[in-house]
Amino acid sequence: MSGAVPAAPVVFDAQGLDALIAALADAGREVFGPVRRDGAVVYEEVASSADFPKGWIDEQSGGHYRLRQEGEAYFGATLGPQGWKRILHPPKQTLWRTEGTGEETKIIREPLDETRRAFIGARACDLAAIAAQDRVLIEGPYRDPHYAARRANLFIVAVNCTRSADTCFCTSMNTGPKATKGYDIALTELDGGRFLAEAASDEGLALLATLPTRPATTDDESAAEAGIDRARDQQRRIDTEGLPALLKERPDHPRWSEVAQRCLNCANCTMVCPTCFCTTVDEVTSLDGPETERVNSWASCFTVDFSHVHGGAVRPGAKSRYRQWMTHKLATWVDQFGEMGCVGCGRCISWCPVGIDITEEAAALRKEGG
Amino acid sequence: MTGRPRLAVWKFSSCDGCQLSLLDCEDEVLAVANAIEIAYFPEATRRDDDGGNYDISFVEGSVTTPHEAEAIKDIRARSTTLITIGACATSGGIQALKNGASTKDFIDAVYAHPEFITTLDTATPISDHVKVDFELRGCPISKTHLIELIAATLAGRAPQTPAHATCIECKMAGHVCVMVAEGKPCLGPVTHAGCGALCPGYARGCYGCFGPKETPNTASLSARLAENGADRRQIKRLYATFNTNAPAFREEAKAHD
Amino acid sequence: MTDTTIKVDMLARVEGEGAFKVVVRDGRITATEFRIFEPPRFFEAFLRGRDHSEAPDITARICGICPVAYQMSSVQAMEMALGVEVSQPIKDLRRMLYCGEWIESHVLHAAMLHAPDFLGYASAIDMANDGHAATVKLALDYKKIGNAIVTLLGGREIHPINVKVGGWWKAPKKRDMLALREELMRALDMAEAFVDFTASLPFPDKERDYHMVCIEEPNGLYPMYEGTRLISNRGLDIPATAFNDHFDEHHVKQSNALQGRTKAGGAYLTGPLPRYNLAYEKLSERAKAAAVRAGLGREVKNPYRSIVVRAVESLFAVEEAIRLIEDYEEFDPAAVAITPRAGTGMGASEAPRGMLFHQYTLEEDGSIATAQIVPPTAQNQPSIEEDLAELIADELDRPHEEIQWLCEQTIRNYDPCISCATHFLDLTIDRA
Amino acid sequence: MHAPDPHTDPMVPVIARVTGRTRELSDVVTFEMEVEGWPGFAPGQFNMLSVFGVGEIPISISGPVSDTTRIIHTIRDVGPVSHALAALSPGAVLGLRGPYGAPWPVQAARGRDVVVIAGGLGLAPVRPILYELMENRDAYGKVTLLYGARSPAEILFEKELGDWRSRLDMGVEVTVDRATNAWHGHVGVVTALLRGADFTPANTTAFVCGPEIMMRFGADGLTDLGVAATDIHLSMERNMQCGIGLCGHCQLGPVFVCKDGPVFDWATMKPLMRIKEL
Ligand SMILES: Cc1cc2nc3c(=O)[nH]c(=O)nc-3n(C[C@H](O)[C@H](O)[C@H](O)COP(=O)(O)OP(=O)(O)OC[C@H]3O[C@@H](n4cnc5c(N)ncnc54)[C@H](O)[C@@H]3O)c2cc1C
Ligand code: SF4
Ligand code: SF4
Ligand code: SF4
Repeated sequence: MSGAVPAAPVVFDAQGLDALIAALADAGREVFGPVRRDGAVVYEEVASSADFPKGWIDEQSGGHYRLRQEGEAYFGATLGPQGWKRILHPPKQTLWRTEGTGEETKIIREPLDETRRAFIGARACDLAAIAAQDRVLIEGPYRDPHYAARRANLFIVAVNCTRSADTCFCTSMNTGPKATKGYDIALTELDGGRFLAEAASDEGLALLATLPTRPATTDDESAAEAGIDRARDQQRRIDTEGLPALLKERPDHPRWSEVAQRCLNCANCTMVCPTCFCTTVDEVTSLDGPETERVNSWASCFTVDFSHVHGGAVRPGAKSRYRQWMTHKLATWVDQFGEMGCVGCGRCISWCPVGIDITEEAAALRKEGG
Repeated sequence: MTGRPRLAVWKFSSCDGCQLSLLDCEDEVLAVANAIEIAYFPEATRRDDDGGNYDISFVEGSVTTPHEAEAIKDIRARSTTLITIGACATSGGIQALKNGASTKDFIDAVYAHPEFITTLDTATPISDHVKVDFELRGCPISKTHLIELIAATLAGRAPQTPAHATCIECKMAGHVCVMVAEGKPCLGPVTHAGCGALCPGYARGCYGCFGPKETPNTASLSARLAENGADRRQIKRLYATFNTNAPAFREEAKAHD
Repeated sequence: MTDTTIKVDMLARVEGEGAFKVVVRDGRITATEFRIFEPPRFFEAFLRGRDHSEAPDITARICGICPVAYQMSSVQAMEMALGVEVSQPIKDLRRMLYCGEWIESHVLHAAMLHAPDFLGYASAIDMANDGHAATVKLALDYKKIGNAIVTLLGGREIHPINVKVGGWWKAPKKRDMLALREELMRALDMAEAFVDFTASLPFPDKERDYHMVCIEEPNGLYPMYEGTRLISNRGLDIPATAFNDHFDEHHVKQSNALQGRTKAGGAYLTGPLPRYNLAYEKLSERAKAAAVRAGLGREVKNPYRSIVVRAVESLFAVEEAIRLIEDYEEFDPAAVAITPRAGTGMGASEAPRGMLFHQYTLEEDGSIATAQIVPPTAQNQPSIEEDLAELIADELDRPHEEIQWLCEQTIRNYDPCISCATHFLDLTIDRA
Repeated sequence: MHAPDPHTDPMVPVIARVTGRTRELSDVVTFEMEVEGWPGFAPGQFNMLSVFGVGEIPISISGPVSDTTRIIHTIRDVGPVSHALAALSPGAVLGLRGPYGAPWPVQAARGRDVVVIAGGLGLAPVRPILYELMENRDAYGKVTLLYGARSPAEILFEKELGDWRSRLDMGVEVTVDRATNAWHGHVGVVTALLRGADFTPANTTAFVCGPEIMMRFGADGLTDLGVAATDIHLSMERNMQCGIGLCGHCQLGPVFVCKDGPVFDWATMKPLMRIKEL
């Protein structure tokens, strides 16, 4: 994704979409996009536009997610349970293994995954989340080379949202619903299975040029903007003004205890959160040889083990674990990385089995009372 | 432990499934037999208990008879490390459903000559009777855990059998949450990880084989199950199954009597 | 050796805890006793009041080695009680799941638990360490295929989670089935080799004239999943629902265990021998050929050769699973809808070690009013005792240790699954 | 053996070799080890040490900065990894990543009085400070070491403490929580020794290391005497899986203990340490 490439938007139809997938595949990329599985939209490999959940939309609220048939759109369903994190920062990553024993021990680093991939259908909040993980895993003093390798080989076709779920609040977080950076091509779905496409990288531009397109008209462009505006209007809001300072100043607000009564400390919110990056390193040994392996796995600040030090956990209580999560997302992330760790995707709201709602909790914590 | 540690496998009231897991490790069982001396394992070998000491004892099953209550003490005395395997041994197992019920009624229901039955009124975990060094959860245990436990014990590290929620495994496996996406009751949020979130992967809710997780918030989950349409009896049954005697589940079931 | 008692207090290499005693007076066997001291676990009692939908998961816990059998008999009984008919694809998958259990359980028993008897080892591990490593390795690899079937369809090898009253929770993906087919194709050679291995064992030359009982399937298939009728080599031919009219569970004073007998009081045999003898024609050609090569006649009355029959049945199960995969198409929904109602239902299927009968009555709300579970080992118990009396009678001048081992081997012919002590009695009172 | 190459694959350790081992206490061992291409370290930094097959943990470097070849660690056997480490003998190999973390700002204290307060094993991470002070004694003002151990039997580096105590240019006081009959020294918490110590608060830099509660009392005591919060430095301990800011475990509110610390000043820590279970 080099250089901003100002180029006039073009329009293509479903055939163009298939041509796009084919062109990406021809370029040696594994192409991922939304598909319908087990009652939800998940990001998996796609072969053609027929794999997309055309005509399905999602209904989301606290602890609730349903797909139903409505309309004709390919990208009518907004966000699935898990973001692109699964692919870029997978649940398990081998780091290295040993060979031989004693003096002869050799450390073999795990080869980097340099598969060329393309994502089709990343939303603006997804792009913001990827950027947030970049900041942690690539742009810090040390980088995660596995993540960096996957990232370096990634091509992103973003899709601007023309409808929002009830749980979306990207507008409040300034991350969407329109993609503004971090993509190669951005699509906006228009009526009748047509797409307005804009390239933002040389590779994206070159690719668009190979597709059967026509230049976009002003009507196309205003229809696209209208769709995005509609999505913006459908959203809930969270008031972020002064929120970081406020959260940090109120570690003993009674609301934390109240939410701890409801929170299952099941960690779903951190698992589905597209910016949560935490991992634990585990040792894997075999029974019949000296070889050992170090494997990194997703971890969550909702577990007791997460804060284990000799003598016990730092955060044994459910209250302090919920507080860590929410404060990290909305407050301390700013100290650490200069922006909030929440992109407003709302996944933590939908996929919390008991429907705990970060926007509602933030609002409650604003109220004095503790 | 000098040389290969000596292993004994003991059975109390149970279905045999957990010790069978050892034989189900087709790829590893011979390696296990090389790494440790399988000194007593009546399910697999005719070799008698020699009355000596064992470095590691795996204990399957719960204590349900006066004889078992005595036997476990002797086993403890002869074992350096005593590890319970499975829900029966760690929480009492399904047979603990008789706890609280009238054993006499149960006997009458099943047997023609109740007077011949010698049994305790309860099925209790091994840890109610003797000190247990490590507990492996599950009904049945996961064979990956079993191998991990043996490998970790041999390597001198703590086995990785985290006590967090099944939901973590569920999300790591990429399953779609059946509770959120389908409204099915799922015990995953209060259940100890270990199975790899099998049930949600098969489109059903977790039924709690691995027993309560660390700091389980069963009350909050029950409230949600009720909102989703489960009645008190269903909720009670959910908790009162394979780990019915695990305190957190027992209390929650009782709250729905 | 005139007066002696051969006694084994802890019978090894069986599932669960059993013991036996043979009393010899004046050179004659005067009493035999096969006892099961597996503590009672009261399944039939605590099933009462549970929901019908819980039966497959709960009854699976009766036995860790044949949980599928419990699930299969219980879902059929429940579906009958609820008046639902499941589709053929649902039944086919259940049969395939059963194939997995047969392979895994038969091979485990034959190779790991029973073969050491024939070869004079304490365990399969000793066998492996003493020149039989290749055979044990073969058996483990082969058994793993059985487990792979159960794992794909059921979720895990022990206490599978995918079986549901009305069908399945989730039907497998065709591509996963096809991948499994590849493994099964590779297993065919192992299956053949395993038959040949069992055939190579030295067999005591003994036969008995058993009353052999097994289920009959409605569609001409080898007896396994769907027992609509019960048949025997002595002319029994009844609907499975009439089980309780023809069989009883006696409470015999001497042994103090519930024992399955015919109403006339006779012992009967269930398991591989009856299935083979009564349904030989329904085996695949390849399985029949393997049986011939293994020296099995059209009729097998030597109980020690049950180990060969198990190997033949396992080969059959591999082929059967392949056939079922080839016929498989994904289906959705994976289960038929259930409306609770009062009713009574029975289910009979063939666990690897014999016929397993379930009967339930349900209340209006679909909860269980009564449960009856008759496991194969309960049914075979009288037969086991008769075997001990008859098959050992002319071996009494052999050394004690040899007789004892022969007795154990004889009991292990049955692959008795003692943990299924749904209602075996504790026999401590009999020790006097 | 290859030189640490932190930017290409910072989670992959290099092979280190144990060259020396000294038993300090019944459960504490000091190791010397070497690594090819060791870049040296600053006082207060730590390494991630790996025992193959067991695991990896953070351990502070307890040797002198001036020793550029030997890497010295003092380890208490408390759990699986530290136990396996403590069992290593000379010749053994282990994995090493580091050095990591923000150091004690010792050099910045030149020209000032220095107070070092350590509790228990906390003496190990501050030992590099003491070496620096001794080696460049003239560069500093008055130097005070206050050390507390649970009992006389648990006094770490006893011989060195004796040597330092016999120097005239340094005040060394040792206290124990529980005395034995043979003990004639101070009894009680280490912070109580502050009152008798000789330093000019306004011109003092303090380094504090030990259990969290002791550090809190120590820092409060120093503040009460007039030492500025920005001149009091503590070394924090949190769970660390990576040591380099990627794993998230060591967060303490807004900071990562591994990369922003482990050494922090009291101005930063005071508001954070006030919060329960942060
Ligand atoms: C910056 C820093 C410097 C340290 N310096 C020293 C030192 O010089 N000497 C010394 O003896 N100890 C030191 N420790 C503490 C030491 O790291 C722990 O005692 C050690 O991690 C315990 O691991 P274990 O496996 O032996 O035991 P357990 O307590 O059973 O720990 C199990 C696992 O939890 C994690 N863990 C537990 N405690 C900690 C911890 N405090 N920090 C990070 N991870 C932890 C590790 O992954 C460990 O393997 C230091 C800790 C930190 C953070
Ligand atoms: S919220 Fe928790 S899991 Fe997520 S990044 Fe922060 S500390 Fe890690
Ligand atoms: S907020 Fe919800 S999803 Fe997150 S840990 Fe609590 S209950 Fe689980
Ligand atoms: S399906 Fe169950 S285990 Fe999985 S995330 Fe949902 S509640 Fe948790």
